[in-house]
Amino acid sequence: MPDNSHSVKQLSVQNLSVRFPTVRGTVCAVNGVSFELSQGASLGIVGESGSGKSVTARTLMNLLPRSAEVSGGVEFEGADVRRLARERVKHFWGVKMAMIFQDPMTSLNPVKKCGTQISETLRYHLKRDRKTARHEGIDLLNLVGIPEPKKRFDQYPHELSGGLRQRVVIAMALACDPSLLIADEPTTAVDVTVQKHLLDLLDRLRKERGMSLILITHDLGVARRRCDEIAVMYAGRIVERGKPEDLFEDPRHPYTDALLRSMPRLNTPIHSRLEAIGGPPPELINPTEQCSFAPRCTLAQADCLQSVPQLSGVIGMREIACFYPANTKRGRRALAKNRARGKTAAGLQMSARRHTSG
Amino acid sequence: MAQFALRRVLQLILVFFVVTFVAFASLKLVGDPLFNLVGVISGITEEQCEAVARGELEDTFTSGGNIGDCALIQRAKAENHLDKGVPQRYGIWVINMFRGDFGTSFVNGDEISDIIADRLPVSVRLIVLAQLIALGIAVPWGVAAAYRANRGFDKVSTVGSFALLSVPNFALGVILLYFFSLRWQIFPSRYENHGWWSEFKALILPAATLALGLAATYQRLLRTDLITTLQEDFVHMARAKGLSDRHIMYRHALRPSLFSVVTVFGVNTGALIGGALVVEQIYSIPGVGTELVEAVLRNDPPVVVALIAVVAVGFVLVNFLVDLVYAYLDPRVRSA
Amino acid sequence: MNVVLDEAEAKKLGCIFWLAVGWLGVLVATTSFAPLLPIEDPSAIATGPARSGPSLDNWFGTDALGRDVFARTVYGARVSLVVGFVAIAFGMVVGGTLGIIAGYFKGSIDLIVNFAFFALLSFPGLVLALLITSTFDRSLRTVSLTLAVLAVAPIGRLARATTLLYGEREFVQAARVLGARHFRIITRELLPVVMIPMAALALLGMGVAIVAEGGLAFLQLSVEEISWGVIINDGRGIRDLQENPHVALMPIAAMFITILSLNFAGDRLRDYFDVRETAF
Amino acid sequence: MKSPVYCRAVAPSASVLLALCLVAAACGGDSGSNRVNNNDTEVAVEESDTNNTTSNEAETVAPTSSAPPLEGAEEGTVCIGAACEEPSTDAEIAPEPVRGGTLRIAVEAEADGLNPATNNFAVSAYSIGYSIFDPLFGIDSEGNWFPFLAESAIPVNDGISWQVQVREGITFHDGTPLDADALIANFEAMIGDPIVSLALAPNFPQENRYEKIDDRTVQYNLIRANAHFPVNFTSQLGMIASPAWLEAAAVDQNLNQHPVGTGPFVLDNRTQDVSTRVVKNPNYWRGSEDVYLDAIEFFITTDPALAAEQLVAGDLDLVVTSNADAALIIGGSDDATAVQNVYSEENFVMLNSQKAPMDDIRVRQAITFATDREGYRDLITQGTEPLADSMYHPDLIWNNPDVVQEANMPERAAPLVDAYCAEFAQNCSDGKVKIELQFSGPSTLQTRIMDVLSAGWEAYFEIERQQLPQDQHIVETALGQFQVLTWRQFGEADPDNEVIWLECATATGLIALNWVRLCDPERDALLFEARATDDLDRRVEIMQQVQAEVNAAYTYIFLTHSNWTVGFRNSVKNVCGQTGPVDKTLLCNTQGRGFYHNVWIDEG
Repeated sequence: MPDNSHSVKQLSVQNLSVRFPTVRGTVCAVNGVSFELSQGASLGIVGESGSGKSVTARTLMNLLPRSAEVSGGVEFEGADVRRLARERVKHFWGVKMAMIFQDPMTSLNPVKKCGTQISETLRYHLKRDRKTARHEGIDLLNLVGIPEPKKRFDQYPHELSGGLRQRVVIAMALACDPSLLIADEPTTAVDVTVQKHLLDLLDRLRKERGMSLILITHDLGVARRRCDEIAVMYAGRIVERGKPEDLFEDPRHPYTDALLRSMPRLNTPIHSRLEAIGGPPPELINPTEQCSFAPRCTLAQADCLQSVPQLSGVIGMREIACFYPANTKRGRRALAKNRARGKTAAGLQMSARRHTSG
Repeated sequence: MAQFALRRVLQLILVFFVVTFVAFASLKLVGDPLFNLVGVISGITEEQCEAVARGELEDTFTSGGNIGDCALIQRAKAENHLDKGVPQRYGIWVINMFRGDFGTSFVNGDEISDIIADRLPVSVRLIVLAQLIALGIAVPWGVAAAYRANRGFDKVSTVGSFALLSVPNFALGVILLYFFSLRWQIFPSRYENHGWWSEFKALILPAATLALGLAATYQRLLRTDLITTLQEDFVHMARAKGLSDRHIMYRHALRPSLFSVVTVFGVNTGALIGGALVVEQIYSIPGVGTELVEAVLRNDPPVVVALIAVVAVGFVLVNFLVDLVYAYLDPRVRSA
Repeated sequence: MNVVLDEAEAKKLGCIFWLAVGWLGVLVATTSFAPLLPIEDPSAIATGPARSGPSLDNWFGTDALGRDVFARTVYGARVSLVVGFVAIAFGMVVGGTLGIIAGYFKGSIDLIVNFAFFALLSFPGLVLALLITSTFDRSLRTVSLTLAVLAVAPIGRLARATTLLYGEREFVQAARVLGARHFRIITRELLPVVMIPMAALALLGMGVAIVAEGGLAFLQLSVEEISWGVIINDGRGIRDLQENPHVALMPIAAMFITILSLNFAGDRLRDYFDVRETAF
Repeated sequence: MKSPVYCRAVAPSASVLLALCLVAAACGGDSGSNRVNNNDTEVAVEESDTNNTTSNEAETVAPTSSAPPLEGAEEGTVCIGAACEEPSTDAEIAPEPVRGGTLRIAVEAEADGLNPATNNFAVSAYSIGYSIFDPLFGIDSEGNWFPFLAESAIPVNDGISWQVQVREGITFHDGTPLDADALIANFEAMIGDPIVSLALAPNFPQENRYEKIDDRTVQYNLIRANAHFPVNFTSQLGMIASPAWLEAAAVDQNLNQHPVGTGPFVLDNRTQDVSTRVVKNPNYWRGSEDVYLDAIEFFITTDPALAAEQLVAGDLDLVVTSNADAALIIGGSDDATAVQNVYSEENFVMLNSQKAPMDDIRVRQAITFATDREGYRDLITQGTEPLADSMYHPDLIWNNPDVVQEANMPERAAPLVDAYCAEFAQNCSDGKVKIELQFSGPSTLQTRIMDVLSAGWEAYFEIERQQLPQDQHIVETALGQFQVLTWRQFGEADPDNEVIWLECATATGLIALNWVRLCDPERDALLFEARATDDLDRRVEIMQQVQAEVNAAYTYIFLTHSNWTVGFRNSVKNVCGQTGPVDKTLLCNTQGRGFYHNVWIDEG
């Protein structure tokens, strides 16, 4: 059994940047992302689509298209992951590190039996013979809580429900007993009821197997209970990082704040409007040197448009990248200033109806 | 599935009747098959026959003479039902057909069933070989092109496939024959069948002639579908599982990308049964296509109709097989 | 494996497209004004020594009867292009109409039309052409119409499939709900969208028709006029290939470049309008 | 290149006589020709003018009157290639034959059947036919007939009747004995066939055509005296088939594909349009040791040039062709030898004297004058064939050198056309005579021929081309439904065999073998006089007169003498050393009708 303590550093990402050259310009998908993950810990990466969370995950999994330009360092259990990728090392991804995807409907090959897709990994990486692989595959299906695993093993994905399919995907990812599992929006495509079951399953498996988990989601709520730590990403940067409780109780980055406001909560009045985040989505192509959230930020000031705020510690484990953090004095002042002006420094109209974050 | 099969069988029967009837009706227009039955005297008209009967005209040949040539014409017409209308003849033909009697050639009295038994296997072997070569080229080619879509190799191969698509197969056939058989004498220049090896050697060039164009077609289709498939999540999933690119291309992406290829494969195979005739002609291959052309040009209606029927049935059958292949390729089709 | 496809690139017609269109344009212009150009009479024999190679007098050399291959190739293009164009135009009008009607009204009309297409396809194409040309005559009209008949089914099937696809789309449904008449829906709503893939296919189909004409010429059943197929057939005898290969190769090259242009143009057009390659 | 089909369709239907013409015409230079009589004279003959040169030993054999008609034969038969030095006409001197092996021969068209009594034999059928059937009479290397299956042939009643006796003890492949009844059965089958009889019937009366004299002797009764009757039975008409098989084949047409004769080879297998294989007959009546080859395989290769290339490439052993391309390919190869023969039929344009505007001799003259023969020779035959001035090659004794084809003098055509058009404006347009040029197709070669001929005529004639399928072309020709077309015939070694195309009897009626339908009773009288006489000088005199009259009628525009080429790989030996019974060497390269039993293959 792997060491269950959280103190052993397993994954370290240093200043990771990913760029895609296109005809229209370079897309800066990830800009200097750094984080660490301890053995057996779980990290939630939260952000809207295009925030670079999936690209980060794919970088770890070596799933980027060839055209991607990657810089920075990724170290996993002492190994330089990017070098492994360059050297086309086999039996690393899928063995040490595994990943599951958002849509169980599409992440299973429709023309292959579920069982084959699981045992394939075993046979490919661990050189199991057909029979052993089958046994282990059925065990895995059993492990992820699929009823009648023997029958399911020989069924095609389209014969299974969405929830079951995602369990198959999880079984597939777990086949080689990876020490890190990256789950990219694992529950987005399934019912809310199924969602909980799946998250519970992941949680359970993580704990049982001492496996680390990176949970990528656009839904802060999903990350809240399941993660030891949450990193909020916006426009390819981590804008805020901290323990889930802290983040939820006391969001500091205006983006985190806005995200929370856009989330339905038990304690919000039933008929109150959920807030959408206004303004244009971030410009990823040839971004200018400014805080990328500034155009949408109700707190944005002139200096937000001058330079990029760096991630820095606030208290303890908490880090944010903002000149005018919300729920702080600076932030409140900035908001008041903008409100008085009727618009932010980036030109965003301050809507009258808008709740303040002051 | 049963309903599906039933519909296919119905379609088969309908196509059979429509195609053979059209062939029958249009053949009525083609020349005079009498020539093959009675020779030059077939040119004698009924009016002339009547005039001979009345003694107004000399008989066909003044010295020696073949008195009764007109009777001979009438008899030949009656024996071969040429004096009847198209629907009637068609009816007779169909009834005989279902009795297993395809009739005989007007020209040489050969049993048409023998002709089919002689010709069809050759054509089928040629087509199968051509398709195998085409797929053998197209699949790795398409995979390689899609693997690095829009990169150097893909761009070069796109030009290459278009070039292949644009070479008329008769030109290709003549060029290949000229160089590989006659100049360099690598392959025999004449069809021969002394055992499978000699036939195989004789069929390679014609098959290659057919295959190169097909390969380009398949490559284009496969490449497009593969590029689409490669953007599917399950491909990312497979990569995330750490499988090698090769494994993913062939074991995961290929099968779901074969639909267009299979469809065109079916259409082509059907069309090739009778459509390879130019290539068969160039390489003097005694296949269905050659025989069809010959039969049309020598006014041998029973042979033409029978062969067209064979081709049409073959076309429908192959397309039926293609449906089965769909079911193999995609389990979702099976349960649908 | 490219996850992110460069869509911007696919949305340009590209220089190859314009090159192809340029060649076709030059070809059409040259052949249209061929009689005005200072070239030999294509059927005049002994314009130079027989079977001589390319020279200043005879750019493409001469054939077995001493006819000027360049003049023949230019005049041959006229017939080949006309055959290709007529065949496809007819195929588009007839096949397109039938296909759209079938795809739009569905039901029994669709069943019948689709079956007719299927039956047409199951008839070996060249054999059908052979039957027709050996029955009637080998005039340009007959040959063009014969190939036109062959073009009906593939074009019709595409039109039908496209109509079926778009028939369910909102803009058509909306028109229906608004009470537009069938004719209006078909001509105003469906025709424009169906025309695009059909036009792309038509370009490719023209190439197919030109080759098919060559195939007929190979069986010596094509037009009596000079066409590329006729010239190639005339020059494809074994000895002609040895002694004067240019007779066959020059028109083959012209045909090749033309078909290549049609294919490229059609393909780029199809990409441009984002039409999937279809099975035809 | 020819496609396979066209020559083939012809074969079943036309009469033997028709066939020879039709193949000639329809397939032009690219297909073989077929002739009734084999006494061609292309091979060198020593004696040049002696009459009655019978070299037959058997005293019962009647002397032949088919005199060697050559004066300087060497020019006619040309051998090109490495194998030429080999003594080709004398098997005795030749090196020891290598036994065994299979000879691969290309034939240009498939025979629709191999029944000499019902199928019409073209070259390909002859090639296969002579391996399976022996003829009643053969033609020796000196051009004289000799008894083959027959023991003797004796004229009675001044040649109005002939008694033919067959050899003793010969049986067919199926065991049936060869006797008088077999001869009668064959004769009955042929005369009863509507097609084959066209070649036979004109020479026989309606009644009492034959009498059985004894078990081995049949007397044939003719319509008029013929001093050269046996030559008629050297061709298809002389091939004797098993009477039992003939009877069965009359009922089951398919049996025509499985011939039964007495020949040196027995049919092994046959795939229509692909190949026919015959194997050595172990019980051959002349002794199977005289048959060197184990088997012969005949392949249908419809494109003669391709066949020639295949020969050069080693995929074939022997090719018989009259195609210029093929001849040039074979001639240009070091691996093959060609034996060429230009004493064959003439290629000519034929004008129907019964159809307007060709019924007017001025138009016939005009088109003759306007014809570009040199263009035809240079562009179509590529110089492989010499220009022809009349129905006789200049080397033949029948030829009168003063009879010359008038062509390439277009200036003389203009006034004739003007005069005609002034009179018959309805047949003219723009001062040109409207004519219909009929040809058989589709055929590249035929189209080229039409292009070359039209180029010469265009100034005076408005030409409408009519391409017809070969069968229709023949029908219309036989029925006289044509104006102008190209054809190939004449060049018979014995001009007696040309009577059928010239006599009045065949010039009228629905079907006319005198295609141009020109009847001249005086000419008939001359022809029959020549037929009945043994006097060579008189015959030469008559035929030269006929020759001049034929040219003066302007119904034929002679173009070239066709050139028959037998090409074979250098490993193929003794092609011209085929022997018949009684120590006769058979005439070589008789327009493709080969005997191959004494050929051997020596790869060394």
